[in-house]
Amino acid sequence: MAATTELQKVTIHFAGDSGDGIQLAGSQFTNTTALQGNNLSTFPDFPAEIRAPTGTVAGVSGFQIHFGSVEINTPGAEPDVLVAMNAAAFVKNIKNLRIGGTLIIDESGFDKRNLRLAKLDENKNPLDDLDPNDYQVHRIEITKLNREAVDGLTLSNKEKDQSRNLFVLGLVYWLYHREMETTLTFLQQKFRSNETILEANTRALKAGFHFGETIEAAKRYTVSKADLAPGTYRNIVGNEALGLGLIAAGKQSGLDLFFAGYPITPASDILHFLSRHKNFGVKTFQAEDEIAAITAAIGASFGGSLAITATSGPGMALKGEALGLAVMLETPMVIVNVQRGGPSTGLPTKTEQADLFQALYGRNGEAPIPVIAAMSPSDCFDAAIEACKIAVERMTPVILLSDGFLANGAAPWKFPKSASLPTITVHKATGDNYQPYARNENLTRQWAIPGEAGKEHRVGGLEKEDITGNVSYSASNHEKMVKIRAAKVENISDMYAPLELIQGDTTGKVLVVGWGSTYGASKVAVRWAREEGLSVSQLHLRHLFPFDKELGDYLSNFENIVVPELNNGQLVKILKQEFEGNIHGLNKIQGLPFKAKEIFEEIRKHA
Amino acid sequence: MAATTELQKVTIHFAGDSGDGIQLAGSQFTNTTALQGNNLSTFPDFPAEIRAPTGTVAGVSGFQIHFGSVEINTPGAEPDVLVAMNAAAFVKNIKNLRIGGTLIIDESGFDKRNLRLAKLDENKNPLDDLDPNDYQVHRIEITKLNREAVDGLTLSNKEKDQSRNLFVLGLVYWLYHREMETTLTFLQQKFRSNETILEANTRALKAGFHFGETIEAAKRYTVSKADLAPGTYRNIVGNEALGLGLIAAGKQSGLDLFFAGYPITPASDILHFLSRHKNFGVKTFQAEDEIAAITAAIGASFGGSLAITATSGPGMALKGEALGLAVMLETPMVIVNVQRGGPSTGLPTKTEQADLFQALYGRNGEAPIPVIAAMSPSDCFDAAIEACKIAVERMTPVILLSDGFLANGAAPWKFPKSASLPTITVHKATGDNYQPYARNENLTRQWAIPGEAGKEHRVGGLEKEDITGNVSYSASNHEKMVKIRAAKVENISDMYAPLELIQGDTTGKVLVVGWGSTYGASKVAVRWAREEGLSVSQLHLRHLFPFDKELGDYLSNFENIVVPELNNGQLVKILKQEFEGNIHGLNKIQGLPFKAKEIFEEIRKHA
Amino acid sequence: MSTNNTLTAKDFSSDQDVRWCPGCGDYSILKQMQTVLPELGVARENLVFISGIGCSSRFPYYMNSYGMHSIHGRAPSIASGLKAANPNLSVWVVTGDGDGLSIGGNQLIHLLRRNFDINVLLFNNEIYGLTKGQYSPTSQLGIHTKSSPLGSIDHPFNPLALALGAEATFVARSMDRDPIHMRDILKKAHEHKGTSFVEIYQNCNVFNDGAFEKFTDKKQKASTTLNLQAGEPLLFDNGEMGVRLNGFQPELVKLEEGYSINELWIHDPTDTTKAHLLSRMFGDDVPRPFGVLYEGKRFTYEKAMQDQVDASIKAKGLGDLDELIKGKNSWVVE
Amino acid sequence: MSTNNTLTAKDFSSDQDVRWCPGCGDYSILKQMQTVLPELGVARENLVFISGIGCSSRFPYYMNSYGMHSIHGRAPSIASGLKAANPNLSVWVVTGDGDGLSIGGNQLIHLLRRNFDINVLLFNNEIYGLTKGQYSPTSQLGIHTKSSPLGSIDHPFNPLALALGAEATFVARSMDRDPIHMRDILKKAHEHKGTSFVEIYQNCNVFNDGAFEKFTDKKQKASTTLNLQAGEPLLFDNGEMGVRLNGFQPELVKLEEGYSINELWIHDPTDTTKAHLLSRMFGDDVPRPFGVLYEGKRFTYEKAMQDQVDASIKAKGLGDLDELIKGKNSWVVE
Ligand SMILES: Cc1ncc(C[n+]2csc(CCOP(=O)(O)OP(=O)(O)O)c2C)c(N)n1
Ligand SMILES: Cc1ncc(C[n+]2csc(CCOP(=O)(O)OP(=O)(O)O)c2C)c(N)n1
Ligand code: SF4
Ligand code: SF4
Ligand SMILES: [Mg+2]
Ligand SMILES: [Mg+2]
Repeated sequence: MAATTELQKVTIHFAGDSGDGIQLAGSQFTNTTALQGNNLSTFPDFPAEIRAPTGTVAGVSGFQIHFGSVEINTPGAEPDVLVAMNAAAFVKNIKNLRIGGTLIIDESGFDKRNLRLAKLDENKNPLDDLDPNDYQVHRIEITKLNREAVDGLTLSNKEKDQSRNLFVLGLVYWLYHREMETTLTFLQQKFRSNETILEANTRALKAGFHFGETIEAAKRYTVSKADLAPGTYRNIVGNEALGLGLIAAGKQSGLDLFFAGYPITPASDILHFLSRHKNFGVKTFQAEDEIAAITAAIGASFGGSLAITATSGPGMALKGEALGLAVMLETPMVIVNVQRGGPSTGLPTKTEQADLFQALYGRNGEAPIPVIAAMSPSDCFDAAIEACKIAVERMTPVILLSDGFLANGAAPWKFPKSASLPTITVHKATGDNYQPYARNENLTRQWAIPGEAGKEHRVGGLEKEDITGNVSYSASNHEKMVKIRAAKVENISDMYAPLELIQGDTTGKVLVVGWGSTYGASKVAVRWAREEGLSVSQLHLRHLFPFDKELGDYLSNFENIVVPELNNGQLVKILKQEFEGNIHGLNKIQGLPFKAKEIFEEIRKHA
Repeated sequence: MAATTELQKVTIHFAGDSGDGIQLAGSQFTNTTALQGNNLSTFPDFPAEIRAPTGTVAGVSGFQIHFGSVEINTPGAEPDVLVAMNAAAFVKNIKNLRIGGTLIIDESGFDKRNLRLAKLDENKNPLDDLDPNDYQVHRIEITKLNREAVDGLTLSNKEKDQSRNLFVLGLVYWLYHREMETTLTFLQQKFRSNETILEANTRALKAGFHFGETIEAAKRYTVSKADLAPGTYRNIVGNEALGLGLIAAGKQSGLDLFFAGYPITPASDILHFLSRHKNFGVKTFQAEDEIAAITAAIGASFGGSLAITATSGPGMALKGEALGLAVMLETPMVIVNVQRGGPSTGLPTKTEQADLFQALYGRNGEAPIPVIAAMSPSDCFDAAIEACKIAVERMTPVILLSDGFLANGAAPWKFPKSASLPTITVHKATGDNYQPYARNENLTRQWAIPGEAGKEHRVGGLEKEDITGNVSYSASNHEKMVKIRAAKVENISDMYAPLELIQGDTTGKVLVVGWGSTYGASKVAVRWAREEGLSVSQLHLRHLFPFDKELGDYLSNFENIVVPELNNGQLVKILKQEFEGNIHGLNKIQGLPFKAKEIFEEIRKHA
Repeated sequence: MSTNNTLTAKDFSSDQDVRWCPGCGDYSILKQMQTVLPELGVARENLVFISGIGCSSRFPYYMNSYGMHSIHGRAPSIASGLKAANPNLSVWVVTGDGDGLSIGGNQLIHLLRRNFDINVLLFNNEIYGLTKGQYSPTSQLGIHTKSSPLGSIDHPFNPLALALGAEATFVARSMDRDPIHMRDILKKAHEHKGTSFVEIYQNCNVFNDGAFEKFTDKKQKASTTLNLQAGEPLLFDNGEMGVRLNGFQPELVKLEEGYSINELWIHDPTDTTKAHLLSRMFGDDVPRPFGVLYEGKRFTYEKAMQDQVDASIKAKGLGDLDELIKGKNSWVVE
Repeated sequence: MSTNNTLTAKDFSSDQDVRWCPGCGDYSILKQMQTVLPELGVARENLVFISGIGCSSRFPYYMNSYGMHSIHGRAPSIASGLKAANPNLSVWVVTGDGDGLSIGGNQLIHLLRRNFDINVLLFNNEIYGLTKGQYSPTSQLGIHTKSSPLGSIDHPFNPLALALGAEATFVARSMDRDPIHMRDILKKAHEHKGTSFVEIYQNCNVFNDGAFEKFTDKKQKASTTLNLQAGEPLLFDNGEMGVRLNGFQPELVKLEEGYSINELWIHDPTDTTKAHLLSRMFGDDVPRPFGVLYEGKRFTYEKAMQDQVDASIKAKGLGDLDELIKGKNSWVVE
């Protein structure tokens, strides 16, 4: 029997054809691992096509998980284990596999046809060229073995092969001492209406697991429970956390949640999630386009709901005009942009942070809208609540930025009790002589909702007179209103919790300032740098507009500011508008998240 | 007989109900004055309603003209003459009239009803309160006199009164020694199908003119011909100049002009103008919305036309997504934004410069598009040609910014001969092995147009592979393409004429850096400041993105940079992204152009 | 301070100055709306007017109710969101031929398909008024306007045919110059449960004067218009002429020439095919039908939406936030 | 290097790998298009495919012609601009039920109204394929999808009825599983001068498998589909059943029960009312019509546009730029 080695952390990359069920295997491994108490972070990466051409590199679907007993902030850089179901998956990923790592191969994915499709010489199996000292290679006839495992079931070969992912999952479970329980339960749920398929998948999983015993693997590994803070945990992906946050905000504000969206990758899952939870009083509206979605939300907001719309970059571009209306109406709503690779249709299934400029400036006239960003899958929950809180308490549209990496990435989440969530106070109109554009001390106007007698009033997109809200073409009133709207949004920074460093001292050589999904990679990079003794600190911005009041002070205490972004330099430009100092952009525009190493190296340059 | 005084320059403000024909009187005065050889600048200012409520301040339509024998760069600040056809027009404008100025009043516009509508005490004629030392007041029964003038024609009183504007125009013509010829010819054209109306208007004009003799005006004035550079001149408004520039660019490039637009104030006149000139091979397409307009233009561009679309802020907001596609396609087109007061519907008939951010950033992803701005009505012609030249020669969409002030403002124009216009070279695909995304030294790709055999190819909004243009999801290719697109646009500054100061030395205390329609007011302000001996220079940016290469050098040679803008501070922020120094914004957000004095005072603060 | 049932037209008039050109057909529509409202029994606080942009779209400012003058073409979606949020409101969309059929075409057809209980009043003046006179998607072919100096080459929409094609459940036509007719139609639109699409011919006396004179002019009206009444024969020309169906072909017949009233087409607004035929009576050779062309029954969207919420609560119980946050697979670290 | 007339289907196939799911109905449509093209006599360089976004919209990549895979819903406008710029091109729009009827509804109806000579192929799979399975504006009421887990409450469009309501001059329906029929319709669409609107039932075997099985399944097909041929009686069920008109009401009759073929409805695609009736044969109780439901004649937009340019040149002479710049009122300063 193989000996078991204890590891602190492991990165596994599952890769195969998009039809191979890689995402399912990955997410099952994730759930099981989470339940076994490890810390983890994942990164699913799949083609834009529903079924990209079989066997080609373009058709490879990947799922990477990084898990451990220690803190885990990124999905890992160089995998320790690569599972490659065919030649294309091998070609695409082998360069990343750590030297000394484990390679698990389905031999049947390396026949002539597969080699050709992967644009390799069909007469030369690249596996034969691997230096046995480089990797631990398991070349397994998975397809064949799996067919044997499900033998006797009345299934076509094609159907039989569809359970191969479970076979390989079983094997990896065995290798890393995972329990099969969670997945078995999951399969029972999923295939409850088809016993044969259920049986096939169950058998495949178990066969893979037991096959572990037979392979010449020298070792098995185990990864102890992470030393997580005490509490109750669950595993969560960003889009689900975001949806949960919206439902929570509905509850906290006492408002009905109204969500309008038009499907778009990678935002659609928010719509899907909410549409499954109507018993929370949630109404979901699949609109005919993004313009209809945001304007339906405006209507619902006018009608007194907590109104939300979610989209991605191209859809956001269509919402610009309506955002201007929301600014004029000063009505609460949240607009979520789950960013993806642009410009235009771009790289629809890849991640990017290139819509910050659009969020800040993508509409006509002076139309300030608060912009906040989530920084991890579970943070999508908090960010959603904060966005709603700002929107409702300050009567304004709020833009919430997420991205493809957060949307689909998973991490354990020490979730809160609902009793501990922030309260959200609705600014309802009171008193007799309602003036729609009268304001309180922080410049917020009162919300009078159709159905309330005596508060009938008209709003609209033309400039409006201060206090009364009547249409006004007065020159001085216009300037006044532009300034009031700007000041009102500026004031929102009053609501923020104090800005705090993530790591390091308040003064030093380098400050890494990130936003959004770069959080994890920055955290690791800064930790490494500090472990090397470099004078580095980390700040991470939830609030892109308006900035935290303390931001300037922080920046002024460092010699160099490094701003990692998955774009061509956007926050870095915005910072330069307002602050002095040596502000350096670190930019990656590859549709992929940062590796900690990339940030670490940039830190080195400036420390 | 009244004595004649020679003046260097005069500002006249015509004001009345929007139904009073003020715009017609103003533009007639302008044309006549232009033909008499004066320099001039105009500013029409009218309500958003087609016919705003009669007699109210909101319903006042105004037209201001500043003309002289000296250089004229703005429509003037405090008028020397105010023509007020009713009480509301008086109330709205009297505060601007220069002390010592002339006030021409239609008495019948000050009856109880009119006083009430102007929100005045109906029992107190404000004219009675005027200090006779303040102004030269002509209280005239214009309505009555005019009815007498047209007596005998078979017209209703309402119809008769519709010629009052000609009466008052005649009077002002007399006062300023203008010839009636141009207007008489114009009337003959306009009313050729209705002799009675023609007769009424002709009589009214003449009656007004002759009435001049009878009033107790102590003086008449004359304004000599301006000392303009030799050449042939005409009078032009910005939108017409822009349309002319587009037609000229079509000719210079040898491409058919295709214009698609959806009507919107203040851009519609470009569509109107072009639709009248189909004999230039121009095709105009009134689309169902702005998205259809820009995408039709994209289609026409793909089809080999010089494709243009024009709109204003809210329409521009709708074009964001398609702009991204144009960036990906790298296809030539020009998108004109004639800016107006925002946000949202805002102040549709007022001017503003608040869409600069939107032009630069209003779309998803990294989508750089060159942005240029026109700075005077006649400069709209040159700016349009330059926009087309950049678009065609560098295969890129180009955004051209104008604004409501330029669009409707008039000025004399020493127009060029077509032979002297810039050439525009089309980058047609040549050779056999066409690669849609192969590039020349300045990174421009070749244009292969449907109909050319052997160059069939597919383009689209997904990221494309370098050179081949095939769809590519490759990480490194994406980064490469984002950088190539950025570099390609950066390169465009190679095409610019050297950036030159408008006035002043290359080093000093204050540099005024403007863009767009603030040109004239800045010019006057800097001239005044220099006359006072202040160390001030003026730079004016045609190119907002990419900037002129020399810009940084200019900025670094001044202690203070003052940036006047009709917005809440946009160029000023962009400058700070790239340049150091004491950069100060001077912002006016009133839907009105700057007065030279406002800029002058800001200069003083920093000089 | 809830409004009671003794309201008058004046109670629905806001304090804002009405800013249409003198003589504009919009005045009459406003007046009829204000006049008919007291009869409808809608409390002022439950009444909402949503409009887009255009002369017509200024309508909400003049109504003493809740209202929104929104952006160009999107009133149908705003109204949908509003109605979804609060099904108890009486929601009216006011739009123009440009606002509703040009830029807002998509929003309009999807509203009709979904059948929210919203009343859409499309003021058709066959021109863009607010932008000063360009042709619209309903303008006559060949019309000379600012943007079509050589004549429009755009084949116009037939708004009612489009609405029927888009699954509308209530389709009617009225005109600014016939107050009694308009009040009747407004009332019927209000009563219909589902989206009511009402096209109102409205004269823009500044940019397209007389576009509908043929139908509104006292002298011509009798012979150019067909007043539809459910269950009644199609008569015009003061009862002297009638419409009969010859197979599919509407045929104009003179009653005195021996045709009996019994042979005439009896108006049945629930018949989709006949509604189609009526919508296509659109040429110069036939009288133009006014009234309710079609009224069908279909569930309203807001109700189906609310029903799913209610059913879901019934089936799963009112959502427990803590349970939801916890999910199905959680674990405890101690 | 102009292409000649001896092209084959293969010449229209590009070098790009086709990226639809195995079994997707899109393959068949692609194949029929490539097969029929050589017969149409369009040179490859004059052929352009414009699409929006969706699985279906990847079509242009696979055609060896000019092509654009544009943005969601806007292919009709892009094609309009292209056709206006060069009326000699053969322009095809490929769109989906989401692309063409959801986000792109406005662009589509305005294209139909204007009647550019463009062929629109709407691949209707009653689902959003590319975004992985949400219901679309043509999905069946009650369908359970990712975004409608409790069943869709959206009353769907009837695409052909909508097209007719939007003034389409050519309206047809075909299906992915009937190559011969599809080729015939593609040819007819090409031949029609004006906008040809072709709805093609297309199976999405991943997210909405079997949506049209009823019509494509060999066994059921005969009784569920009605193959329209101009001038021919409406027969189905292998000629055993026919459709006759009882007034307005299409009535299904068994021929052997004494109904003669002469009593049947003879298909006349130029009859707008009958086209309307055919478009409304949409329920489960009647066979679904396939073929050209309607073909009418109207001038094309691009021709009218070009005519105005030509007429203007004829009337005023080819524009003289210097004259235009000079304007009517200029003066000389010396
Ligand atoms: C996005 C956008 N595009 C264009 C406009 C300009 N615009 C305002 S109203 C209008 C058309 C109005 O026509 P219609 O709806 O028929 O209303 P009417 O004025 O005739 O009542 C247009 C094009 C706008 N306000 N917003
Ligand atoms: C502006 C915008 N919104 C949303 C999307 C996402 N999206 C891509 S295709 C699609 C729908 C596709 O449905 P359909 O047109 O029926 O094509 P199919 O995939 O079914 O062939 C959607 C919503 C997008 N690409 N762009
Ligand atoms: S322009 Fe026409 S539609 Fe608009 S207010 Fe005037 S008359 Fe009415
Ligand atoms: S998802 Fe459906 S429509 Fe899209 S390629 Fe696959 S089978 Fe075809
Ligand atoms: Mg109109
Ligand atoms: Mg589809």
